[in-house]
Parts: sequence; C-alpha cells; structure tokens
Amino acid sequence: MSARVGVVVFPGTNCEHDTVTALERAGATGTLVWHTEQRLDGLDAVVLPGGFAHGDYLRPGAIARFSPVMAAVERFAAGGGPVLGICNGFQVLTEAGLLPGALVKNRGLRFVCAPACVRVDSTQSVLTGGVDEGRELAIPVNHFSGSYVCDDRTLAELRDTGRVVLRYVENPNGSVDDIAGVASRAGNVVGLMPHPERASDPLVGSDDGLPLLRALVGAAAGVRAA
Amino acid sequence: MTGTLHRALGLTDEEHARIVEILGRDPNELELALYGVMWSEHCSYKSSRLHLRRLPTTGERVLVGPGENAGVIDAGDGIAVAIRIESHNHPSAIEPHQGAATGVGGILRDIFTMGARPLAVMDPLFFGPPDGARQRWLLEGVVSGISSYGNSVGVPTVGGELTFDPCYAGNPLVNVLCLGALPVDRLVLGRASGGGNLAVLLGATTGRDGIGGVSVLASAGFSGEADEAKRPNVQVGDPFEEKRLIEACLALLDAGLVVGIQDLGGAGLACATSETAARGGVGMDVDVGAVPRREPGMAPWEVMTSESQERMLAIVTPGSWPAVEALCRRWEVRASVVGTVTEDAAHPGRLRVRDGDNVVGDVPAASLADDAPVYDRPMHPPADLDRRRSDDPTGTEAPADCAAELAALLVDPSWVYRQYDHQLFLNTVVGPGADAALLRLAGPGLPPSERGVAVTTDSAPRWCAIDPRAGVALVLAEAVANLACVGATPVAVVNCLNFGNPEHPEVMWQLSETVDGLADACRAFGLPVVGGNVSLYNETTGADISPTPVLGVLGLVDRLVERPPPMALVPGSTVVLLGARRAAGRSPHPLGGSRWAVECRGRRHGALPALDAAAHARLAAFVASLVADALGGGGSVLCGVHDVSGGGLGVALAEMAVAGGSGVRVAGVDGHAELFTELPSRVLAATDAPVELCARAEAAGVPASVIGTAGGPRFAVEGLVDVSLDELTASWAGALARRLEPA
Amino acid sequence: MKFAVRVEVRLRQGIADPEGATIERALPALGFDDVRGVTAGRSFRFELDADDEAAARGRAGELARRLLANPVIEDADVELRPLARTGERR
Amino acid sequence: MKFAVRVEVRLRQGIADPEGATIERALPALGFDDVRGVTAGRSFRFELDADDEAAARGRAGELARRLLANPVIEDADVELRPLARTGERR
Ligand SMILES: Nc1ncnc2c1ncn2[C@@H]1O[C@H](COP(=O)(O)OP(=O)(O)O)[C@@H](O)[C@H]1O
Ligand SMILES: [Mg+2]
Repeated sequence: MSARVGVVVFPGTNCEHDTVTALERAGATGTLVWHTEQRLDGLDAVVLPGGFAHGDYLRPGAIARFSPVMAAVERFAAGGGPVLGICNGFQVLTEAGLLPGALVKNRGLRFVCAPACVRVDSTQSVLTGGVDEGRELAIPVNHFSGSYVCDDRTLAELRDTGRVVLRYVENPNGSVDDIAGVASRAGNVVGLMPHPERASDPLVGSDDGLPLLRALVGAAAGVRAA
Repeated sequence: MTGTLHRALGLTDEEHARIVEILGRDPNELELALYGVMWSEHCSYKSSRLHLRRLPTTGERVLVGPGENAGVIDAGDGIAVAIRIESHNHPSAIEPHQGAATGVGGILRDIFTMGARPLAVMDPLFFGPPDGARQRWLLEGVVSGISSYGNSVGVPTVGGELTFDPCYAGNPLVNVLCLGALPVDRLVLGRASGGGNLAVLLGATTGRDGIGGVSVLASAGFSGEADEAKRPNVQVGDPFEEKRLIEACLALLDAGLVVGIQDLGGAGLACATSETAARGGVGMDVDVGAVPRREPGMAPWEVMTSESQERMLAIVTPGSWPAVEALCRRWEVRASVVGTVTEDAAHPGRLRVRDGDNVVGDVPAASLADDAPVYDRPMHPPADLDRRRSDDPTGTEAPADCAAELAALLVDPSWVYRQYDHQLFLNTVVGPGADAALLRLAGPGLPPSERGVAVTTDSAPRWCAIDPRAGVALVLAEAVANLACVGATPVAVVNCLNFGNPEHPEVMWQLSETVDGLADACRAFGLPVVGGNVSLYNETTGADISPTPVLGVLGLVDRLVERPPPMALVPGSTVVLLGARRAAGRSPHPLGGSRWAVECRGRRHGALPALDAAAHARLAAFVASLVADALGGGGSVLCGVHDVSGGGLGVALAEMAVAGGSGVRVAGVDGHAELFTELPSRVLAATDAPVELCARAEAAGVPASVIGTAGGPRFAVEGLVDVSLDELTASWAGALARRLEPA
Repeated sequence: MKFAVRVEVRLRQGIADPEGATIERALPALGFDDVRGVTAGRSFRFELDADDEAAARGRAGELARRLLANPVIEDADVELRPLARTGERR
Repeated sequence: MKFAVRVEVRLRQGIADPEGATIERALPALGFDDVRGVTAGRSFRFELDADDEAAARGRAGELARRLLANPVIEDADVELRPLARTGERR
C-alpha cells in the first residue's frame, strides 16, 4: 500500500491542498494534519507546506515553530522519519532549529513569484535520493523571505558534507552560494524555497517537481517497509 | 443641533427633510449617522442607480444577478462561479499600500459571502506617468499592498491592467476583481430571516478606523490640503484574520450552520444589519454594547459605522449557536452575538440599536437600505464635442522612424505581476502576461470537473474620452477577443464605472452614454451584466478623470486538459491576420484614440473605428473554437495566437515575437496607419498549416490573409520597421524598471 | 559634530496593529500569560553630522517624517546622543 | 508590579541589511548627504507583570531570545521601567 504522508496545516498555511494533490500524483496518500496535533502516528513522512503561517507576523515561521505539532515533528525527525519543508515550511524548520541557517528578505525587498531553475547538487537526502546529480529542474519560486543565510562555518560544513541539495541556476533572491535547498546531517530533514508541488502537472507549466516528490515518497515507503 | 450636523455627515437639507418624514420626528445623532453613511454615494448609488437600470442582467446561466454581494453563474458540473469587481480608488490615493490591501480584502469577502471560495483576483490599475516620486510611491505602494494581502490570504492574482495617463496623477484608480467557485447547493444570500435568530459578528474587533471612511472619502473629491484631515480614517488590513475568516465561514456554510451571511464593508454594521434585514423583510435588534472593541470610549454611532476590516455578520438559529462557536474557536475566529432578528407585527422591519438596555436608535431598516434618494442629475455633452471629434489624427504624417515609436509602445508588466502569487491552487494554465487568464475549474470542496474558466479585465479611457458610448463597446469587444485567444466563450460581464464628479453635467453625460453603450454591446454579444460598482468624484481640484469603465468578462471552456497555443511566434510558422484589414468608409486605417496617436503624437481627439458586432462575434467564435481544439487535447491548426488591441498590429506582432524569442518578416502592411490602427476584430495567428487555416476561416465567414513568416534574429515589417529582436526585447522588458527604478 | 541617532517608528494610536495582536495571542501558549499590550514597530539607527544637538534633532526629525515613517499611519520618536570624534561604535 | 518593556531587535553585524542599504542609497537624492550607516530593525513594546525589576528583566530577556529575535541572525536589546500602579500609559 502507498506511503502515508502528513501535510501540516497551521493557521495561515495555504499550500496544503496543492501539496496533497502533488503528493498523490507522486504515488502517496496525503492527509492533512492540524497544527494542534501532538502525535503523528501512522505517518511515513511529514511535509510542512507553503503559505503564511500566522500571517508571517514577527518573522516567517517564528510563531508556528511553537505549535504543538512541532514537538511531534522533532521526534519524528529524530527517529529518522522523512520531513520536508517547502517555502514557509522551510522557514518553520529553520526557526525550529531542525535545519541550520535562516531565510531573510529577498535582495531587492520585493515578493518574487516566477519560474526558476534549480540544479540537484547532492543526492544525499530524502528529497534528492536517486535523482541524477547535476540535473536541472524547472520549479517556480513564490516568496518574500527566501534569501538563505548562515555563518561561514555552517556554510563550509554544508558544502563539505553534501548538504546543499539544490542550487539556483539563476539566483532570484540573494541566497548565499545560490542555495535553494538544504538537508540535515542525516539527510532525512530537507527544506527548499521553490515549490515542487507547483511543478507537478504539465498543464500548469511543468512536472519537474515530481522526481523530487517521488524520491520523498520512496523514502517514506522505505520507512513503512522497515 | 442636528440642524447642521447632517451636512457634516454629507446629507443635503432635502435628504434631511426626507429622513424627518420617514421617522415622523427629528433623527437623533446616531440615526443621522446611519442615514449619512447609508445614503452616501458609495453605499446608495444615488446618482447612478437611475442609469444602471438600463443594463441587461438576465441570461440562462445567471443564478444571481446585480444587487447581491456578487454575481453568480452556473458553470456546469454542479459548480457555480461567483464574480465581482470593486474600486478602492480614494483610500489608495491616501495610503496606497493599505488602500489597495483593504480593497483586496473587501472584494474577497463579497465572494465568500456567497458561499464561494475565492480562487482568483485581477487588479486593473491606473496612475499618472510614473516619472515623479509621487507616482512611483503610489504604484509601489498599491502593488505591494495587493501583493502582501493577496499572497498572504492565499488567493492568486492572475491578471489585471496597468494604464498610465496624466488624468490619474492626482486620483489613481485601483480596481479589484475577484472570482470564486462553489458547489451550486452551497449558494447563500445575504438575507436575515426567522424571528429570534441570532445576528453573530465574526472576525476582527471594532475600532475607530475608517469611521465614515468610505462615505467621507468616496463622496468628496480631493482638494490638496484636505487630505490631512481625512487621514485618521485609514484602515489597516489583516490578511491573516481574513484567511481564518474565509476558512471558518466556508466551514460554517458546509455544515449548514448559517441562515444568511453578509460581509461588513462600507458603512460597517449599519449596512450589514439594515441590508440583511431589508432583504429578508424582517427587523433586527442590535446591541452595540455586545460588539468587541479595539478602542475604549467608542460612541454607539462609531460602533455602527466603523469600517474595521475582516468582519462578517452571520444569521444563525439559537440551536446552532454552540456549534458555530466551537467551529469558530478552531479557526481562532472571534464570534459574538450582537443582535437578534425580529418579526414584530406591531413595528415590522425596524432596525433597533441598543446600548445594553437603552434603545439609542430605531429606524425602518429598509429606509436605510432602499429608500435613499435617486437623483436624475443634469447632464449634457461637452460643448466642444464636435470640434474634438473632427480633430482627427488619421492622416498625420508618417513617423520618421516607426521602429522607435513601436518600441516606445511596448511595456512588459511583469514588474508588477512577479510580485503576485499567480499559481496557488494549481489551476493557472495561463496566468498574467497573456490575453486572458485561463484556470482549471477546480478547488478545495468543488465537485470534479474538466472544465475551465477564463477571465479578462479591459478598459480604454483614451477611447472612452473621445466617445464613451462607442468606446465601452470597443472595450467589451476587446475582452471578448481576449477570451477567444485562450479558447473561452464569454458568459457574463461585471463592470466598474470610474468617473469624475457627478455634479458636473458632462460627467453624468459620460456615465449615461457609457451605460447605454455597454447595454447595447452586451445585447449584441448576448451577454448579461451580473454585477458592478460605481466610483464617482474621481477628480483633483475640479479636474475629472477620463471616463474609465473597466470591464471584467468571464468565459467558460468545456474541456481543459492541454495547454493552449501560446501568445507567441514559433520560428518557421506562417503569420496569418484574421479579420477584416480595412475599415469601411473614408479612412481604412483610422488612428483616432489609438495609443500611437495619444502616446506618440499627443493627439487625444478624433473619431473611433466602428465596431461590427456580428463580424466580431464570428471572428471570436472561430478563434475560440480553434484554441478549444487544443485545450480539449485534439491539437490545433494554431501554434500561436494574440488579439490585436492597444498599439495595433505592430505591438501585437512585437509582443508575439518577443514572447516566442523569434524574429519575423512581414510584408504588405499599408504604412504606419495599418501598423498602429486599433481597428477592432483582428487576431494574429501563427500556424504550420496556413492553407488549412485560411480554408477554415473562409468557411466560417472570417477574412484571413497571410502576412509573413516567423523566424530569424530580426523583426521586420517591409518598408516600415527593421530592428533586431534583441533590441525590441530589451525595450519591452525594461520599460517599467527604467521608469520605476531609475539608477 | 557626529551624532548617533535612533528612530523608533510606531503605528498611531487607534490604527489597527495586527502583528502586535497576533504576537500577543500566541504568548500564553509559550507560557507568557503575564504579558499585555504588545505593539510592533520599526527601529532605525544611523549617524548624522550636524553643528549642534538642536540642528541634529531637526535633521533627524525631518528624515524620520519624510522617509522612515509613513505619516498617514505612523509616528516617529527620535533619540540621539553626540559621538566622540574618534567615531566610537554605537 | 507592572513594567513597560521595549525590545529592539537588530540584525547581527555581518548579516546583510538590504533595508538599511536601500534607505541610505535614497538619502542623497532627498538632500541627506550628512547621514551614514543606516541600519533597520524592529521594535516591540509590551507590559509585563513581575515581582521586581530583576524578575521582569529575566522574563523580558527570555521572551526576546525565544520569540522576538532569531539568534541565528539577530540580537535583542531590552529596556524596561516600572509603571505606576495606576496603569499609566506608556
Ligand atoms: N496590474 C496588473 N496585475 C496583474 N497583471 C497585469 C497587470 N497589468 C497587466 N497585467 C497583465 O499583463 C498582460 C497584458 O495586459 P494588457 O496589455 O492589458 O492585455 P490585453 O491588451 O490583452 O488586454 C495581461 O495578461 C494582464 O493580465
Ligand atoms: Mg489582448
């Protein structure tokens, strides 16, 4: 039976339905998880989708990271479970300390909704495992605070340990080292600013997001089997 | 004392007398305030209602026409589409970011009030030329306001318009259209019913913001220094509150927990309570003491007229109140019982306002909602009308350098729409940047369907300034053509009538001519008007804006499973011009009202080209069917398509060349006049099967002529233009940035 | 003379402050039920050259009103102190 | 006791500050060529109940570190003063 992926909904999240749709196109069963849930029983992977949790007030992700569900996500990740943060979800994961660095306002101080091209620079993650290294994917971006920053030591470590999983071919927001997505040490927690779910159907422009989502679903199925 | 107060509240002495007559006594302050806001131009349409009645409003797909919060169309497959357009011009002139943001918030509430989930926004914008600091501040602020509110609340902005003209320098126009969809059976109306039912206020707390805001702002033109005094009325939007409100309200409706629901917009509680009561033929008791406040010491009249954002009024049965409360708690939405529906045989239909136990106001609800005076304001055409029409730019000498003037007409609006999420819901098949937006008809909670919806907003103040009647008809024709280019059949029209001061007879003449022109054109195309909005007093120190009717037209597509041919040239393809190339009559290529005449030559007068509605409808139906072939998965004889509109053939060709990254070689264009004329009913097509295309066109009674071939590095129109595609692309792409972000 | 200036920009009394309100709503869950009346504003710092404190205050106030604050909905408070010649860090 | 607290959140040294930079670029055109080193931050105000100033400082500092600032990129300064019983306006 297909992997069960939980999609977390905070007040202000708005990409949850799109994300479930795309996960199902990638072969999973998606279920919405309300932010007050304290357990993630029966889920093989968790996605924090895009949107504006708590209106992005204070800082994107700053309030959401304190939602009850986040403690469960932390345990799930510590147990090796696949966790993906897309856009606002990536911001929540950095605020929660599940991923290093932070996402600050775009260079240019404007919101950017535009096509983007990202390159797979490491396959050592649940999102890129099995996808050809160097492959370029057309996946749109949609954010105001998508510029990735971290201190030099962290950056060096990310580079040396293959944790920069995706880089922009053309940097849309001023991210350091063109970083579009990073992974945790174990590779089971991944965050990216581009929206793979928005590239899951040629009818709306591209399905280049599917290889990534299939990789995630594959990793989730692995969890289920184990 | 009320002797002068009514004037301060924008009521004339005659209106005051009428109120005394209705009540059979002098109104108290609160009652006067209620009439003041409800009888304002903004809420009562007192200057325009007489004319609006002439618009056709019925059609077999129309489920709800004008008068409700939004028009609703039966789209098939058990899905209804709600659509509405609104202006937020005056608030945006005072605080562009918040003015535009709250404009988006307001139009969304109009849509989900009907039970529809808002799925798309469009934003027609009008500013002065963006060369001074103030115009840049206005444009930056408006766009950032729409971006921050729309993106955050989670509704994609899929298109709009961007028009620069000196007449908007002091009074920008910010119109917002919203489209939503709902399962037909979830349709609700803003009616109260059932004596004893509860009036529940949902959402934000009530503060002094926007007190008399809309009314005062929308009913008094700008006179420089007076702006200061108006500033405290500025409302701040909270998209996060609105997002929770949308989810909570749609959940309440799905659970069948509400009898009726109404948004709080202009005139706040005063409007929501009196309108729901009047529509339902019942009365209502409202306790201002029960309204959660954001500020201490608010007077009852302030609470009733406050325009604090993100609030809704729901009518619920006492039995369902606990369930309503619980559902709102989940979404962290405040819910308070602020009144009850009354069916008091002795005093039917009263709106009784209480502050705790004492009654502070008591008026017939319907007198606020429906009994506002209707004015037949004096009108006459401008004295110099004939002079203006005879001062025709057609026949002015050819430009020394067509290429330069063509380049000057190219503008890439992506500087604006890159700041808008235009993809949420995975429905956007064609987004901003093309002729019309094309969306899958899908969304959370909707029955499955393969259908598509298309929507476009169009306007042409330069045409309407010359001839409001003919101008608005040409605008509707352009909208129909835009829809055809994405394969859609038009089904309904909404309109936002932005005009100057209705106390100027020329302005009332413009309004009346526009309504007649729109009514005739709608009949000619068989389209109903399902909603609209009128914004008057768009003037600066006495100078009125050009008449600016903005049309939003909704189209439907039966089967949407493949992408349409793009608005682009494909190298190697043949370029075919569909539609008649020459106007009947003296000048085959009239230039009156064209962007070229106005923007390159500063000639704003002349005669508009004539519209042959039947020929136009034939062309549109033909193009729509060719594109629909592709949408349905059957492939198409077309590989690129774009209607000829602002800037004429030259601009349409250039836009397709730039978009396709393909040069083009065109011959046989009859001078600068044919290059720049805005003669209607023409569509540019790129095809690999020109013979078949022309044959099918002939069979459909549509003229077609092969005019060139796509490909190569140059954009060449024999004898007129020969530039490198790169050059053309650069002037197109940089047009806005060059002016908005000067180094 | 050099002055270190701090400008605090805050929403005017009566203007809705959704950010402050949202933060306040979130606090009890974090165990901060002893906090009330949260307001969110912006703060700017810069250095300014002027002949004397009065002149500096004038310039800073003008800058705050014209560029930093949105006078339609915001007020600005200006604080400043003279800096030692050496260009001491703020 | 009640305390009025102001927390100023500023980007750490070395973290790019596009807002401050943008403002500084705009200054000369407005005739402010006497201004340097513009930085942009946030400022939050609230009221706090605590037994004494030390306790208040502790709580406010905790709130600033845990919620108001992101330690990866930001520093927070806390200022506070006791409020008269009467609940005097800040
Ligand atoms: N303010 C705006 N917001 C979003 N999209 C816009 C805006 N202005 C223009 N656009 C988009 O740019 C494209 C070109 O606009 P326009 O020239 O008015 O198209 P047309 O001539 O086909 O009506 C359209 O897709 C329109 O939706
Ligand atoms: Mg068009």
